[in-house]
Amino acid sequence: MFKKVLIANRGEIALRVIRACKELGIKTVAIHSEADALALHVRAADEKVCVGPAESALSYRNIPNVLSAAEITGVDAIHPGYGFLSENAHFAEVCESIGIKFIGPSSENIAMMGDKAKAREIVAKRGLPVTPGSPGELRSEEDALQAAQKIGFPVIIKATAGGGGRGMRVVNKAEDLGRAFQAAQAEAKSTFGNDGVYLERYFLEPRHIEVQVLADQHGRVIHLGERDCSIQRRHQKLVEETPSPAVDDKLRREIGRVAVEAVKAAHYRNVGTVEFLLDKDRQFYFMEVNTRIQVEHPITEMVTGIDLIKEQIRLAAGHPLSIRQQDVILTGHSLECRINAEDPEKFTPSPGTITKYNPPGGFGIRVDSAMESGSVVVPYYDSMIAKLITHGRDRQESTARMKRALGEFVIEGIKTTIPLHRRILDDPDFQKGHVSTTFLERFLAG
Amino acid sequence: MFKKVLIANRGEIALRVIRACKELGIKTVAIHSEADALALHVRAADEKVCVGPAESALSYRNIPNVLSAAEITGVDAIHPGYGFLSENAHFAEVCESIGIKFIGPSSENIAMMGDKAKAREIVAKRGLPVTPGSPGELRSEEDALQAAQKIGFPVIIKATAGGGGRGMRVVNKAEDLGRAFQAAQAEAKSTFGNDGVYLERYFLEPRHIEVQVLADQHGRVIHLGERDCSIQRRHQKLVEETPSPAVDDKLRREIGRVAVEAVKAAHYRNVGTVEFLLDKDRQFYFMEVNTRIQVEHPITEMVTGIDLIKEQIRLAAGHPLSIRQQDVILTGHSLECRINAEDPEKFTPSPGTITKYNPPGGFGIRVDSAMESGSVVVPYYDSMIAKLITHGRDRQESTARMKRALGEFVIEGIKTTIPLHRRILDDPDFQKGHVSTTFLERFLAG
Amino acid sequence: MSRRRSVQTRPRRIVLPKAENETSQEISLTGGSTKQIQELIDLLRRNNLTELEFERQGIRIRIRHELSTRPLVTSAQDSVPTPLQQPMHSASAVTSVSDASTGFVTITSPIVGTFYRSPSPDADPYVEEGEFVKKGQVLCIVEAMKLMNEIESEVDGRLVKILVESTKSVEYGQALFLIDPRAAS
Amino acid sequence: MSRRRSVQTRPRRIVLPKAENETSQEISLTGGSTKQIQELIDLLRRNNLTELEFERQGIRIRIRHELSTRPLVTSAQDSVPTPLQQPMHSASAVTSVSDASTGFVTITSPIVGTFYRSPSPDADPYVEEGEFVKKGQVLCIVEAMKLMNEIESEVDGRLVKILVESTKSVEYGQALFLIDPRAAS
Repeated sequence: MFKKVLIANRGEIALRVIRACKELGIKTVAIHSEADALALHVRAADEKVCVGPAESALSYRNIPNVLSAAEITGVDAIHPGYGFLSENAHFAEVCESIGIKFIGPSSENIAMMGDKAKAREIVAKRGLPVTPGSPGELRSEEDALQAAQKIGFPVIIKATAGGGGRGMRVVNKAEDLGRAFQAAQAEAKSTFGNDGVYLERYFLEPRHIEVQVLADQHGRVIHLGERDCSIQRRHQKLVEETPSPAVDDKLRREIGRVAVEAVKAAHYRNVGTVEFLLDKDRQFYFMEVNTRIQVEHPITEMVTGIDLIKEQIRLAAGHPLSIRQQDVILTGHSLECRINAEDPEKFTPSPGTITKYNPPGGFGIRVDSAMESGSVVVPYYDSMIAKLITHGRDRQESTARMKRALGEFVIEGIKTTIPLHRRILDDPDFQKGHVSTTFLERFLAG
Repeated sequence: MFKKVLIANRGEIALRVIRACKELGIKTVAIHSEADALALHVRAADEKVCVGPAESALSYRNIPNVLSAAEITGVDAIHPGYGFLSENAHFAEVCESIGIKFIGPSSENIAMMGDKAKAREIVAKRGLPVTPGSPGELRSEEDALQAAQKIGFPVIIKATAGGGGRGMRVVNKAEDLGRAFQAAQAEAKSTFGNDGVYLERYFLEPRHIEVQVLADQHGRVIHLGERDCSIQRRHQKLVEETPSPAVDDKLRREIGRVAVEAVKAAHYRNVGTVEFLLDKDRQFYFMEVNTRIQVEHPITEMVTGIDLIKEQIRLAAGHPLSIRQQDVILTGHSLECRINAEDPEKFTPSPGTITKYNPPGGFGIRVDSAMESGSVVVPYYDSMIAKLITHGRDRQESTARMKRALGEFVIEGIKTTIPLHRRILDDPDFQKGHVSTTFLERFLAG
Repeated sequence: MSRRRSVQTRPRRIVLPKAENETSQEISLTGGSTKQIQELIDLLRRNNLTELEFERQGIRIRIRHELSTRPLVTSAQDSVPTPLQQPMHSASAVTSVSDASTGFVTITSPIVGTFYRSPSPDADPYVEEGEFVKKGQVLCIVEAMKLMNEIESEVDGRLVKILVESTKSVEYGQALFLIDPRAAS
Repeated sequence: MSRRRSVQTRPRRIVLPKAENETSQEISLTGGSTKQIQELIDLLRRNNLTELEFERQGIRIRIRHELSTRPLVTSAQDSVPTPLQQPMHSASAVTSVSDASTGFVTITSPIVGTFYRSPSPDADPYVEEGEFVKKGQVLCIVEAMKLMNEIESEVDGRLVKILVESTKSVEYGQALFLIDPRAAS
């Protein structure tokens, strides 16, 4: 096992990793920017190194300074957390080359999964379901029609160079395809200077379902069930839960099997998350593999009892998986609300000093946060300041607990998304488990 | 189900009950003394009633004022917590007579179990093991010798009127009995003015093992495994854990069966705890039944996932047990440290203002407390200010988590037992699970 | 429990010394007007401040909002204030300042129960505002557990104010009456 | 990464204005003596206070112990201070007061690495205390990732103090040298 680990991150995830290391008897080194000199993750670690000014490109993302910090403190491994350098294949590669273990998958794994098209290709080759789409760029209306008829309507036309909704057209039937194709091409041309477009199956109200996987150095892979992360705002997850109200035991086994096969196909190691899209007909499609620990990993920990960070560290140290698939028992239901330092209606950031911070407590409550009364939420980084996680015997109980805990949570001095979460929990559709990735948009409009 | 419940208690247990009520959608009424007007349990409740001055005899134990508070707020039930009126059969009886449900066993149950001799008699009659002892007062040395030979050495001679160790003599062999009997009689006479003495089996380094039971109105009884509460100082528990390192599956089934039979014999209802003494030879003996929710109930909740307060409320409302014995699955290991506002070496109370209160967080950590920064620990009541509870896959993990969490827990402005707990956790005997009711005495002396 | 005349637990008196240089209802800031201090507290709360300090004509008032929700009001003359050592019930002490300035005696409820101004629904009230009362005179009944507890006056004086409506519930220590002992007939 | 002469990230200068009415090492309270303020801080800490205020001869010093562990030192003139809006690095500003009084320039490390005073183990140090240095002159090397980074002086002046021992590790922003720019030869 490692003797000393450097945590190349900040905030709650840095503290989360430090806590796991302490429980494993591993010494820790925190890095920090000048803006975080007094942060809790810095005070919680055994050693600390300032690696640069507030801007993350010059500090937390500054590979030379982070690696120098690792060298001068003599650590044998680096935990990257999420964000920052966690999915940087080059960083993982340099770590490997200087003999410092990168706690995560190999740099090859990261590079391969970072190329989304390549990842889909590998998975599709294995005969696993990926989102149906045209093989490549469409050259003509004829091409588009053939592809659409093969995929089935509705379809969405997207610009290959696209993004942000520009150049996109949803087409419900064959008659409308020609006009939409031309319009999308024209818009792509005028917006991106490139009229390349392609087709994909268009899903109505899909769910975002992801499966947590663990893989050891010996090629053994297990999964820890799914997480339903459908409640998103602009692709930012806000509320996550497990089990998903839309996944029954049979579907869980199927989707779990596909997730395990997908990472096996990629010779993937360490922890990872396989993302799927689940449509209204309960068909699921592979989207991508996240090669880091996820923000929402705690809900999986709550229902499995497995400490994912410790498992990640053990796997990185070369230990074999300590659990077999049949030992994974999902108990109860867990919910996570991300508390952001944001205006709960306008979503504008709300940095500042937290004048009062009283987290909720009691049975079934977990708070992952690096905040305390007097903490300063600096404006340079992610706005998430706390994760409130509940566990209950069933969805009803964990939801009731979440409502109770949100009511107890006192954060003064800044604005947070707590009021938004309270409103979401009161929503009848949410209570019935009727959510999709379009839920929040409708909810906020309504 | 009840619509509104009055919580006839204060501090962490009052907040614990309020939290359970909130999750069940039940309105709450807090009572408080003048000293607790600003306490967290008061602010957390929907309504509050001041029931008297600081002295608990005039406020929290003031039956007329507590019942008047229940009447003017129109509650349909009272939760007594632990301590105060929780084991007061008269209070339970008055509640019953005025049609307010007492959330606990019947007044008859409380009265019967409050008479320890009677409780042992009922249990012994059923053929269950109780601590072996002379049937009554010993009239002569001859009597004593007969009883001792029947029970087996070593024995302890105790004054019937006794207490505080006076008049007690441990006897290891028959030859020493005569002199010890006379000495004990003489000491009993001079100390208590009554030379009555009796004999009991003397246990070397026994463990305090208790079994949580649940009983519904239909006579169904289940148990939720044991708690090992051997680490005590002057009969005050300090650290509790479940499962006990001394109890294996077979012993757990046996002791659980005896606990269930004991409460069935007494026609006991609601939640209760059956206390046993476990000797070095793994023989266990019934001691008594506690007719209230226990301070250490959270560790049972952690390993079973069952919310005992909610279950207690449901049972009091006449609901049948929601769990069968075979549905009770014990997962992992849980540990509780009681954090008292005391000098960790001299055990003198340390009331005052908590200038800074930062509870630990993260996976497997639970804090039950009604404190926050700025809270005042008043000198009128129990010194316990927080219960720190951890859960892990095994004893090693929950213990490592406890060490980590104790290190994170910041309570400034008063002294607490946190340093003592950190020392206990570092003790090699504790780490091996080699503890008994004499552990702490030796530990503090050493 | 027997019918009692508020003997077992005596009504609590709150008598605070009269401020010196008062001349009207609208007390000047130097006299420690709660109204003006309350305005400062509101200002502090509205702006979510930890502290607010006000200085005029040699008087300085500092208000600190501690971690608990209660505001601590200090009109400090000391050079080294130690706000942590404030008495626990500073908030209630602040709400009693107006009593202090008037010198009224507050009669509080010694028990929890229901307040009745008359011995029975069709009887006359024991007392009315403006009347003079004698020490030991019954002022009201507080019903608790079906028992009627008569609450007596602690002092001779004029009944200035009845603070609770008949049939309303009262808690321990709740103020029931204001009596002006200086107006004793 | 290429061999660099501390160009990519420039050493940070901390130059604070010299206090005006200073006459000796032992500064009077009116001049803002850190020693006497430190005594007040110690008093605050010993007594576990949130706040300590001291007023004398028209000078008022208030020290508040915020929830985080750093003490904020304010010598306030405003009537309504809002301590929440203190700059984040007030603590470091306080520790730099002595620099302010001396007017020295601090040369800090622009990178994380290992500090070397000489280009190789058997070579002479680049500079010694007391020597005069020129702007742009190499003062030391900070090794990071097997690369030697030469750190140059930002100013002309006399090297007053070398703050780090050779072969010790340094973090970003760590003070390496004190230079007195007034002593430029």
